[in-house]
Amino acid sequence: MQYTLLILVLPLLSFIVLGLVDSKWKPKVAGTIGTIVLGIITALSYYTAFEYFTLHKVAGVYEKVIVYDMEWLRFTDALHINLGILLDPISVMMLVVISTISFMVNIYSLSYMDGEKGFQRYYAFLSLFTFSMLGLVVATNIFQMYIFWELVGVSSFLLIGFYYTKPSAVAAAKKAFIVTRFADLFFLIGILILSFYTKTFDFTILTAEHTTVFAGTTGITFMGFSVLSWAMAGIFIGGAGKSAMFPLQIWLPDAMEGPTPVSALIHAATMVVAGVFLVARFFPVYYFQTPEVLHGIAYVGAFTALFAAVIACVQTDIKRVLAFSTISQIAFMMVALGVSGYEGHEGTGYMASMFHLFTHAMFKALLFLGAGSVIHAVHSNEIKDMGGLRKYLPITNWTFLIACLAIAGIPPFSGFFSKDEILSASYEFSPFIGGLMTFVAALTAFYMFRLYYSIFWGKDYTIKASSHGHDDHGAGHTPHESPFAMAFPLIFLAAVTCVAGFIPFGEFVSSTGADYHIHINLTVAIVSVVVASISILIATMMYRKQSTTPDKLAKIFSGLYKGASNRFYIDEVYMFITKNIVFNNISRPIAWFDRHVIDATMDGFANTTQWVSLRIKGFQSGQLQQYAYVFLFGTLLIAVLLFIF
Amino acid sequence: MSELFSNFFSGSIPMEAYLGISLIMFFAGVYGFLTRKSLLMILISIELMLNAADINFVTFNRYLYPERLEGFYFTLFTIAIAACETAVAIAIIINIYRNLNSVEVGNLDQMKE
Amino acid sequence: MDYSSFLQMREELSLIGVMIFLLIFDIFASKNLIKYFQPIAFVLFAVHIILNCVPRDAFEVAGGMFQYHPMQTYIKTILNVGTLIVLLQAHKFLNNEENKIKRGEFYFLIFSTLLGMYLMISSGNFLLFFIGLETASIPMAALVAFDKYKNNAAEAGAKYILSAVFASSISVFGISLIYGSTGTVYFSDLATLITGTPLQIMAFVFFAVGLFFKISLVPFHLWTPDVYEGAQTNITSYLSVISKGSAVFVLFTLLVKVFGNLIDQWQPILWGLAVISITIANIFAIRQKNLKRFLAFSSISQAGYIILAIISGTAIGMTSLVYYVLVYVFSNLAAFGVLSVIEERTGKVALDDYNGLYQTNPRLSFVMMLALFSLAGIPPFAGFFSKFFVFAAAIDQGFYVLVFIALLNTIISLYYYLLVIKAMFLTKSETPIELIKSDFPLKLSLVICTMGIMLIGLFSAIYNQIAVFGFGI
Amino acid sequence: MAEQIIFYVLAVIITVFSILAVTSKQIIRSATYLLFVLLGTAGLYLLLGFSYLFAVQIAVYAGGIMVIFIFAILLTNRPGENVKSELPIRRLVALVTSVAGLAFCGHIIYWNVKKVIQLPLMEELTPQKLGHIMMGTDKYQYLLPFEMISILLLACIVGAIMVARRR
Repeated sequence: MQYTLLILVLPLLSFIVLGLVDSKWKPKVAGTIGTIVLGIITALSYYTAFEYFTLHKVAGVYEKVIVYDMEWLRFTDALHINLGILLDPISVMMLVVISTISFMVNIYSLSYMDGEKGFQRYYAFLSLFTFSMLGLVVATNIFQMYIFWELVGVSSFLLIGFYYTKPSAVAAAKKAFIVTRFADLFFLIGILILSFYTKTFDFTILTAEHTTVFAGTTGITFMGFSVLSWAMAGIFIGGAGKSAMFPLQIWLPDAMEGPTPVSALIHAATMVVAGVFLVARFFPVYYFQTPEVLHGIAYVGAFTALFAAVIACVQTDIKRVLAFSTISQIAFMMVALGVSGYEGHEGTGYMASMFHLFTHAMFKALLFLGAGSVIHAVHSNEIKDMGGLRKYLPITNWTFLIACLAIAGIPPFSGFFSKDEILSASYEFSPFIGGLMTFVAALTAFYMFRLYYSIFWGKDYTIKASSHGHDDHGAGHTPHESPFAMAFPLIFLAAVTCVAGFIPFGEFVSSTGADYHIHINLTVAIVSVVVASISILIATMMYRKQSTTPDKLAKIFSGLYKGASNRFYIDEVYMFITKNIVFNNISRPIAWFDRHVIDATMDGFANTTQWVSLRIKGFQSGQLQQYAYVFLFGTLLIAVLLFIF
Repeated sequence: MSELFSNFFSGSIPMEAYLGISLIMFFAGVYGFLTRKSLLMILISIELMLNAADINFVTFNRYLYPERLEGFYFTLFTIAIAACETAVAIAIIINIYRNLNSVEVGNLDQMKE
Repeated sequence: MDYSSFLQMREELSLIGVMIFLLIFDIFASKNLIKYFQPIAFVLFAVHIILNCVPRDAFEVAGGMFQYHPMQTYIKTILNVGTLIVLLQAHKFLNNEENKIKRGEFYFLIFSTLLGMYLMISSGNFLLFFIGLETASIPMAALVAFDKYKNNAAEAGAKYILSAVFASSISVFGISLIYGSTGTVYFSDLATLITGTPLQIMAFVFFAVGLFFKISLVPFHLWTPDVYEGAQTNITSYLSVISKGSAVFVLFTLLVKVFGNLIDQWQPILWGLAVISITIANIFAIRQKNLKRFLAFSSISQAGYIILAIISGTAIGMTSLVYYVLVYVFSNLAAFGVLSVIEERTGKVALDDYNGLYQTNPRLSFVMMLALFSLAGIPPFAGFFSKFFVFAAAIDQGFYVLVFIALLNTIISLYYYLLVIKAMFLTKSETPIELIKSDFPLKLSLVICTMGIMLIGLFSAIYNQIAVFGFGI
Repeated sequence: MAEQIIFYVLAVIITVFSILAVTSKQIIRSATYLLFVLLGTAGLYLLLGFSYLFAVQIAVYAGGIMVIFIFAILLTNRPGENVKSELPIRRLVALVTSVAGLAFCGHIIYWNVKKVIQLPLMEELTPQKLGHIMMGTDKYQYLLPFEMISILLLACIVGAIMVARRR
C-alpha cells in the first residue's frame, strides 16, 4: 500500500506550488488545482480504506500496518524519531473523514470565497491544513504526531486570521493559538516524561496489549499519583486544548471569526476532534495503565457537554451556537472514551466515540456549510437578521433540517445511531452520567431547533437597508439560493448523513480491532428519541410562530399540541419558564461565567506579566554607569553566593 | 602584619604588597567608572583597571613562575590591546562630541526602557 | 623556526587574504572597477566559505596555542554563512551615496571581527583567546558607530565600547588570577591545574562575566537593547547572531575544556542565569514598541535557551548547541533582514508602523512570520527542533525544573511574537508601509533564510552530521 | 633596603594618584594623575627586573596613549569648566560596592596565594632571548599572537579613522 504516501505528498506539493505562485495564477486556476488534488486524495483515501478493510484482517482482527517507516532523527541509540505511516482502523477512518470534508470544503469555497483577495493563498493554506491533519492521523509515533499537531495549529491560526479584518478576529486567531499552545505545553511534557521512562515514541510498542515498556514506571510517584498518570494526564490536556474541553474551550467560539468553510473544516469536523483521536490512539495505555485518568476524562467530558449545551441555548450568533454545539458533541465523544471498557461488548464506548466522530464530522460540517450559505445570503451572523428564509433557500433549508434531526438524534439519521451507542455506554458506566448525557441530548435538540426555526421560520425575512453586508454585494437584495458549487457539498453531506447510520461501524472500528456487532439498546433508544422529540416540540412551539406555510413536519407537531391543550396558555408558561427561569437564571449566568471568569483568568496572566514589566522598566534606564553597576554587582553577587553556598 | 614589618627590615618585599597595589588600582578604576561624568574620565578609569591586571601578571610571573615568561608576554600584549581600545574609544568619543557638543555620559540616555 | 605549521590555519589565513585583498582593492581600484567591489567581496567570501567547509583532522599550532578540532569547522561555517547573509542584506545600505566611501571599512571591520571570533573559537591559550575577544569587540564598536552622524549610533557606539572594555578588563583581571594560581595560560595544562581553590573560583567568575557580557545574559545584558537600537540594523543582526553564536560556543568549550573541575560551581551559576535571562527578557520584550529593541530582548531570551545546552556539559549538549546556533542564525537573520530593508527604505522601526504590512508586502511579512514562528519554537519550523534538542540535552542531565521554567516561558514568548504577527497580518492600517522592492542580494538572503527555517528541521542528516564529532573540543 | 624604600614610595604614588585620578574635578588633572600612576607602574616593572616592560610601558602608555588622551581632552574640553560630579548618593553606593569588592577580593587573594617573600632567581632577559621567544612558534613562544595583534591594530586604526574623520 505504498501509494498511501501520496495522500501526504500531494497536499504538501499543492501547498508549495500554490504558495509559491501566489497571485501569479488566476484565482480560479489555483482553486481548481487545489480542489482536484483534494479529489485525488479523497479517491486514494477511499481506496486505502477499501483495501485495508478487505485485506488486512488477520484472525478476525484488523492489524496495525506500518506502510512506511523512516528513521529520521537518532537521538540516542534507544531513542529515535521516525516518520512513517501507520494504518489501523481509526487512522483509516480519519483519512476518509478528513479527505471527504476537506474535498467538500474545497468545492464549497470555490464559490463562497470567490472574489476575496488572496484566494490563491487561501487554497494554499487549505492544502497545508489538510496535509498536516492527514499527517497527524497516520503518525507512527507520538513525536511525529506532535509535530503535525503543532502544524495543524499553525495552519488553523493562518486560516482563522485569513481575511476578516474585524478587530474581534484579530484577537481570535491569537487566542486560539495561545490557548492551544498552552495546552500543548502539557502535551510536550507528557511526551517527555513518557519517552524518558519508556525509551520509545512508537505507538505500536506503547499501545501493544501486553507491553512491558511501562515496567520502569511502577512505583515512581509524584504528589500521590504515578508518573505515568501525570504523563497521560499531560497528554490529555494537550488533547483537551485542541478539542476545547473545559476550561480550555474559550478559544473555539472566538475562532468562528474565520471564514465559514474554514470553521466547517477545522472547527467542526477535523482539528477539534484531534484530541479525541489522541485519546483513542492511547486508549490501551489509558485503560490498562491509568484508568483513573480515563475516568477523569469521562467527568471532564460530561461537564463540558452540559456546560456548552447550556450556553448554546442563549447565543444569538448562528456560528457561535454551532461552536458551542461542537464543544458539546466533542465532549460526548470524550465521555464515550472515558466510560469505555476494552474488549467485546465492554468496548462499546470506544466504538461509539469513533462512530460519533464520523457521523458528527459529516452533519456538523453540513450545518456549518449551511450556515455559510445563509450568511452568504443575508450577510449577517445574527439570528435577529434572519427568519423565514426557507422559501428563499430551499436546498439549504432541507439539508439543514436533516442535519438538525441528525444531531438531535432522531432516527433514521446518522446521529441517532452513534449517540444512542454513547448513551448506552454511559448508562452502563454509571446511571448518573447516562442521565446527564440524556439531558444534554435533549438540550441539544432544543437549541438546534431553536436555531433552525429562527433561521428558516418565524418572522418573515425583512430586507434591510445597507446596515449590513459587504460593499461588493450591495445592500437590499433578495436572498437567493447559493450556486451549485455551494449546494453540491450540502446535498452530498446530507445524503451521507441520511445513510451513515446504517454503516455497520463496529465491524470496522473497535478497541481491539475485532468485530463488534452494534446492538441498539431499545430502552435507551426510545427514551432518547422521546426526550429529543419533546425538546423539538418545545422549540417548535416557541420559535415557529408567524409561520405562513406549514409543512409536513410542522403539521405533525401542531396537531400534537393543539389536540393536547390550550396552545397559548402552555406557550406562555413555557415562555415564562424558559425565558425567565432557565435563560435568565441558568444559561445567562453560565455564559457570563464563561466569558468573564475563564476568559478573564487567561487575560489576568497576560496583565500580570505586563504589570511586572512596567514595574521593572527602571532597570533599563539608558544610563551607562547604572548598567556597569548592575554588571559589577552581578559579578560580585555570583562570586559571594558561590562562597556562601 | 608582623610579617610585613619583619620583611621590611630584612630587605624583601612580599608578593601580596604588589597584589594589594594592583587591587587598589583596580577598584579605584571601578569606582571611577561608576561615578565619573565625563566619557574621557571613564576611559581613564578603564586604563587603571587594565593596568592593574598587568601588574598582577608581572608579579605572579616574577614571584611564582620565573622559569617562563607567560605573564610578561601577556602584559606586553595587553598594553597593545589597551592602546587599540583607547584609540577606537577616543575616536568614538570625539564623534559624540561632534554630534552632541558634549562628552558627558549623562547625555547618553536617548535610548532606554 | 618553522613557520610552515601556520599554513594549517587555513580558515584564518584565507579570511585574512580576503580582508587584505579587499582593503587593497578598495584603495587602489579604478572608478570602473570599484563598482564591482561588493560582488567581488561576495564571491571571494563565498569561495572562502566553500574552501573551508570540510572538516579536517584535529591539529595544534604553535605548541597548543591554537587548537583545531573538526567541530570548529561547523561552527565557523555557520558563522560564515551568517556573515554572508548579513553582507547580502547590507548591500543596498552600502550602495547609498553617503556610505559608499565607507564600504571598504565596513567589510574590513566585519571580517576582522569575524577573524577575532575564529581566534576565540580555536584558541588553546588565554592570551590568544583574549586577543580574539578584543579583535571581535573593538572593531565591532567602530561598526556600531558606523552611522556616525546619527546621534543614536554614536551613543550606541560609546555604550558598546565602554561596556565591552569594562567587561573585558574584569575578564582579564580574572585571567591574571587564574595565571597566578596555576602558572600557565595554556588550556591543555590548565585543565588539571584548576582544582577549585577559592582563588580559582573567584577568578573563574571574573573571567566568565566577560563572556556572559558578550552573550548578553541577564544581568550583564543592559547594554544590549540600547546598542541594538542605535546601531545600523545590519550591524545589529551581526551583533545578535554571529557575535553571540561564537561566544556561546566558546563558553561551552572553555567550561568543559578548562573549567571542567569547577562543574559544581558553574552549573548553578548557569542555572540561575538561564532562568532570569529567559524570564526577564520575556517580560521586557512584551512592552517594547520598537522592533529592534524587541528583537534585542528576544535574542537575550534565546541566549537563555542556549544556556540549557551548555549547562548539560555533555556531547549531546554540544551538538544541540551547534544545531541551535545554526537555526538561530537563519531565524534571527530572516527577522532582521525584513527589519533592515524596511528601516532602510522607510526609516520605520516601531511596531505600530508594521500594522497592515501584509496588505502591501505579503512576502516580507510572510518571511517575518516564519522567522518569528521559528524563534518561538513552533513545529515544524527549525526553531522547534533546536529548542527540543536543548531541552532534551538538559533533561538528560536531570534539569527538570529548569526545563519546565523554560517551557513556560515559551508560552510568554509566543505571546509577544504573535503581537508582531498580529500587527502585520491582522491589524488594519490606513497608511501601511508602501510596497518595497527589494534588490537581488536581499532577496537571495531572505530565500536562504527561509529555506533554512523550513528545511533544517526536516533533514535529520544535519543533526546527525554535527553529532559525528560529539564533543568536538 | 633601597628596594623597599623605592617600592613603598612607588606604592604610595600609585595608590594616591589612582584615587586622585578618579576623584579629581578637572579632567586634565585626572589625566596627569593617570600618567603618574602609569609611570609608577613602569617603576614597579623595573623593580621586578623587567626593564624591557618598563620601556614598553613608558613608550606606549606615556608616549602613546597619554598623548591621545591629552589631545582628546584639549579637543573636547572648554577651559575653566569643571566636570559635574555624580550625585552624592550614587557616589556613596559606588564607593561602598567598590570597597566591598576590594575587601572581598583582597580577602580571597591574600589567603589563597602562595606566600613568597624573596624574589626568586631569574636568568637575565637579554633582548636576543626576548626576541627569540617573540618570534618562535613553539610552546611558550609568541609569534602567533604577535601576528594576530598586528591585525587587531590595523583593524582598530581603520575603525578609528572611519569614525573620527569628517565627511
